[in-house]
Amino acid sequence: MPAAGTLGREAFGEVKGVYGAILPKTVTPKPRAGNPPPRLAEAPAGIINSIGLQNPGIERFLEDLDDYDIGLPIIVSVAGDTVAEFAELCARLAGESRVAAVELNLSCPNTERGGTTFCARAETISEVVAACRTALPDKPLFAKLANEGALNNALASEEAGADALTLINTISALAVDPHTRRIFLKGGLSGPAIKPVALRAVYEVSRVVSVPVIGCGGVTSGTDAVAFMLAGASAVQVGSGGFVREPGEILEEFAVYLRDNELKAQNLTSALRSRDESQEAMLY
Amino acid sequence: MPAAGTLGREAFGEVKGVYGAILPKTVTPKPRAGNPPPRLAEAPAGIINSIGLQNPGIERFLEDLDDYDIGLPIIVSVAGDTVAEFAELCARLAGESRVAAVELNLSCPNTERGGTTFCARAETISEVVAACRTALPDKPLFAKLANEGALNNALASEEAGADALTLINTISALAVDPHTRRIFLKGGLSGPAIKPVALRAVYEVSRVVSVPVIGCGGVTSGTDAVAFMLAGASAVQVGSGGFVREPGEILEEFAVYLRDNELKAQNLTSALRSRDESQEAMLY
Amino acid sequence: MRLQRAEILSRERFGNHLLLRYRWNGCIPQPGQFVMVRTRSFAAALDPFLCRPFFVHDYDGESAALLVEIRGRGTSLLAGEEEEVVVSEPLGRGFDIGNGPVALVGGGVWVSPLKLLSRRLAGRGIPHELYLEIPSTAPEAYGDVISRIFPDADLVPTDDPERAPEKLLARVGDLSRYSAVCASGPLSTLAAVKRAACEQVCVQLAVRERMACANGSCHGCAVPVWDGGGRTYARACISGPVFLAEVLAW
Amino acid sequence: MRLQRAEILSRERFGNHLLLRYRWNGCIPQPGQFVMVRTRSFAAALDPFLCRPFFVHDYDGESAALLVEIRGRGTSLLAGEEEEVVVSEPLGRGFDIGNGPVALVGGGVWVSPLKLLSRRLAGRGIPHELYLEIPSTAPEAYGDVISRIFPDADLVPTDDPERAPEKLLARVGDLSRYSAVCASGPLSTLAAVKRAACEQVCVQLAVRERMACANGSCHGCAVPVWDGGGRTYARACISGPVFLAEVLAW
Ligand SMILES: Cc1cc2nc3c(=O)[nH]c(=O)nc-3n(C[C@H](O)[C@H](O)[C@H](O)COP(=O)(O)OP(=O)(O)OC[C@H]3O[C@@H](n4cnc5c(N)ncnc54)[C@H](O)[C@@H]3O)c2cc1C
Ligand SMILES: Cc1cc2nc3c(=O)[nH]c(=O)nc-3n(C[C@H](O)[C@H](O)[C@H](O)COP(=O)(O)OP(=O)(O)OC[C@H]3O[C@@H](n4cnc5c(N)ncnc54)[C@H](O)[C@@H]3O)c2cc1C
Ligand SMILES: Cc1cc2nc3c(=O)[nH]c(=O)nc-3n(C[C@H](O)[C@H](O)[C@H](O)COP(=O)(O)O)c2cc1C
Ligand SMILES: Cc1cc2nc3c(=O)[nH]c(=O)nc-3n(C[C@H](O)[C@H](O)[C@H](O)COP(=O)(O)O)c2cc1C
Ligand code: FES
Ligand code: FES
Repeated sequence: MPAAGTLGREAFGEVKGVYGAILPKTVTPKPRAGNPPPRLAEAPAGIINSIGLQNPGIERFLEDLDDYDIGLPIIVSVAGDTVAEFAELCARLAGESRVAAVELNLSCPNTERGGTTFCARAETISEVVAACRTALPDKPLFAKLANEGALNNALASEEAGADALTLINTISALAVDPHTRRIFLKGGLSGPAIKPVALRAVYEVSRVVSVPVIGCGGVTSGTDAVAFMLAGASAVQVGSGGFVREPGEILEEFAVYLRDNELKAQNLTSALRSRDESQEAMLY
Repeated sequence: MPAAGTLGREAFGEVKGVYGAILPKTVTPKPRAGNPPPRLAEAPAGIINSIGLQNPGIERFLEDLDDYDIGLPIIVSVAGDTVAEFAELCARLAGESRVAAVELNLSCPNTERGGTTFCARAETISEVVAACRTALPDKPLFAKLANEGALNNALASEEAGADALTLINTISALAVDPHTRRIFLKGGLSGPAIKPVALRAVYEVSRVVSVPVIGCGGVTSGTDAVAFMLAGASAVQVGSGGFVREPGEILEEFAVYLRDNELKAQNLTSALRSRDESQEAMLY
Repeated sequence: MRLQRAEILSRERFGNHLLLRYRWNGCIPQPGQFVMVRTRSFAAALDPFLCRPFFVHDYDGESAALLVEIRGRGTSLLAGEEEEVVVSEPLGRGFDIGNGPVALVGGGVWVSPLKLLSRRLAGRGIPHELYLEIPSTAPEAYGDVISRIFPDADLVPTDDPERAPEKLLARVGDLSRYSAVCASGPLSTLAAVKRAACEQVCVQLAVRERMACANGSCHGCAVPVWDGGGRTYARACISGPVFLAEVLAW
Repeated sequence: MRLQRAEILSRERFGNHLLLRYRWNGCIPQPGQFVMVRTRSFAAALDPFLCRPFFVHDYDGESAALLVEIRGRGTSLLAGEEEEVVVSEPLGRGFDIGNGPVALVGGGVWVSPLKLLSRRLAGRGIPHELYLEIPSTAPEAYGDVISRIFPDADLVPTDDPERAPEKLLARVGDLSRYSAVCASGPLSTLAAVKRAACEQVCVQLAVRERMACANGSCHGCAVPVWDGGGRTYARACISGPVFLAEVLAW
């Protein structure tokens, strides 16, 4: 499935038959115009973005919801400035039959706590997830976490009732332009650069929680997807990788891997072998 | 100057006349053999390493200290498993006239706290830095921090008496080998991949502390060094970049930048212009 | 992003500019459309990460050409030795060709799409005139390429960059002669054309903003526009890169 | 790491192997030494990040050759089209050449350094014999290259990889004929040579471990060795890649 904010309706043509779900850009209670440009900077093997959650707001989003229906389950990513806003968004979606699940984008700033993100404290994560759980009793609820504090936040989310955890969101980053001597962009880093960090988060978290983990961060090939599943993910999201490659190609590589290794996708998560089985690997 | 653990004595020939200080690999109280191979994995625009602090231990290190003397100040990086070990290392170095300063490698696991790193809690950082400050009253004391929790840990270090902050150490990461279906390496990510993250940490921290910040993470060119100084660093360390480029070339590029922009290195830290001065940048 | 391999047919280097021609059998590019380009297959190197956007400069039924100013790593790689590029279909909304007469106004490497535009206009017998700025600071090679590529253009030498747009517009003269002005140039030129012409004729401006996905997904290429009285952001990759001047909120 | 540009003089591709020759006027490589290589200047691409280590396969006073098995991205780039490589001086400790006679034992792409070694031995008139394993699973192209590169070698066909080292050693025969055995091959071969010969003759093994800095800085290329009774790690890049077999703790 796509990572939130990285697949627009205009590009659905590319992913028909490829993804298992549609995950539109994070929706907020009110429309947001987003940040002024520049919103993007290239980074080594990655991208820094600062879009500012540009979106039409929940009401308008729901009016247009049919546009997102290409025969796949629709998972809606939501973000609020406060715990109450999160809960209201969930309540609004609870009765919407076309919505298959809700993903909480918990990496956005919490205005009640002086603008640090919800992920900055496990207590806040508990609060949001619990409130959303109550507001959305009958649909799967995913908590999308930042890398920072992932382990504690994951445990808190699970305890508060999340049905799955999405790991990870972008990592806070900065681009400086030595030429103009200006801060070029404050934003979040995504892409292959963060893949090893995301794999670690998925690995550490999946060992201590019993809910499924959805891996996200730097997937650009089928073997990247395999790596996430071996590390413990039950599903994988493709974000920045979809900007430079066709998602269908990634899926095809994934399928080739499974075929060549005589494995099934659902067995991958538990197909990790222990390290010391092979001496050769150690000494190469 | 080099980043700790990335410049061996055997390579001093390459950096004579280039670096302003020598910073040997982290020293621990007892000798350490280090981790079994593999210790390295390549990552997108970076490296994952898990060396395991291989070092001869403080006593043997001090016996050989003259080998590190190439006419530059020697900054010794130390790490202990407990607060007391850190303090003892500092006490041992306090009387050593050949040692110009001490850098505390606070990103290593704290065995008293169940193996989480010292950086996991600002309280522990305070404790270690304060103990080391007492043990080392007359030499500059640098605290080297991880990216995770950098802001709080920086404030704690400053308050506890650190004279400078080094940001950042490697970021916890994982390499999975889809081919053998094994965890290939658990280690720390370094190199260009983490540069935007390190720049952000330097920027955020340097705005709230008054001690100098030493930037570290992904410097591979002179303009990278410039970017760190514009972001708020007073000095820059080169780690992985030195594996693939000659440090002298990086310095030369830095010098060319200063010449072309009619700037002095010491003015760079304050040479950042505010963003909204230029419309053109916004709209390009 | 859907990309395909395309054979590089020729590279001509003029000073800091590169004219790159590649074999193209895909969709026919419209003037003002752009393509996303990488130099090498993604499997080989994850850095530089993103594709680079370039206006389609020319197209002859079998090959497409790009006019590239070499700025950084991506463009340097394009100027290198590889025998293939990886390239998208022509993307975005180009110029809207009416019945003319049309004034084509441009400067810098941004004159690129005006070539395909003038070719298309000529093909349809639509009268048009080209006005291109040549700064005195531009290397000689640049002037030579431009006069070779645009043999019929009115080349306007300019000294002071601040006054260049004004001088260019003075040469264009009375705008009411035209039914449309199509401009692609430095931001100062675009802004000046907008100011001067917007209320008299239909003005179309080719803008550009950093892009990642080029298919409307990432919202990275935001351009401020007026939308029902309010100011909002449009995506240059799908709503542009050519916009009606009055829509742009700058 | 100090690197310099070097012109690629030729590339010969045999199946999955590449023989790459580049102009070299730097230090004279010793048999068993290696070089660190990148395909392109670092400014162009930060990924793949690290240089790749390769044994110096051959050297004729003006050019050096590498024998490369194409495995991943770095070696694929080497097999590409670029006209230059970026390469280090010859590094590390090679084979220690005594007075012979010497048995050279190898297999896989790891036979590479045995070429320069046999050339050097021949140049000094030191008697030596070459025993190289050719697995039945190896592509025909591999066998052809090896017999071309090592016309005087005794090529030992092997079926079962597990029993290959044994078969190879059987062909070498009585080890006491030699004053030294120099081996470079699969780990199983190295281990078997060590076991069989270590107590009779001086055994030198070329090992390899992942490398980053290749100058002793990073401690990444750790190889377990015996040191004063204890087991510790030596750095393959400066204490090796050729080690005395008895020093290796495996
Ligand atoms: C729709 C569109 C059409 C374009 N058409 C052309 C064209 O026909 N010919 C041409 O030469 N260029 C064109 N550009 C600009 C071109 O995409 C950039 O110059 C190129 O991406 C720079 O890549 P680089 O790796 O060489 O430079 P980088 O290393 O990415 O950057 C080098 C310098 O270029 C600037 N820059 C980076 N990206 C862009 C960008 N997208 N647009 C403008 N400046 C940028 C940066 O500020 C920096 O100063 C177009 C851009 C867009 C969005
Ligand atoms: C001292 C030394 C000398 C060497 N000499 C030669 C030589 O003469 N000819 C030759 O073909 N190769 C040689 N190698 C191995 C060579 O360095 C690797 O095959 C190469 O780095 C792989 O790069 P890649 O980007 O193509 O593959 P990667 O994408 O990095 O990896 C592809 C596969 O190769 C394996 N691999 C990665 N790095 C190494 C490595 N350093 N050594 C062995 N396997 C590795 C990985 O496990 C993986 O399965 C030598 C290695 C060392 C340390
Ligand atoms: C342009 C862009 C926009 C994004 N927008 C959102 C968003 O609206 N909500 C969200 O939860 N994550 C958003 N993300 C983060 C991604 O969903 C994903 O977590 C992150 O990019 C890491 O994955 P990747 O490396 O595959 O891109 C965005 C990422 C990018 C690059
Ligand atoms: C091989 C290797 C060994 C390292 N050893 C140490 C160490 O002993 N002590 C320490 O504080 N940091 C160590 N580091 C971290 C570096 O000092 C530095 O903080 C980090 O690599 C980021 O900088 P870079 O991207 O320039 O490499 C090591 C890094 C590498 C790559
Ligand atoms: S480039 Fe992604 S929306 Fe335009
Ligand atoms: S490769 Fe760095 S110590 Fe050997």
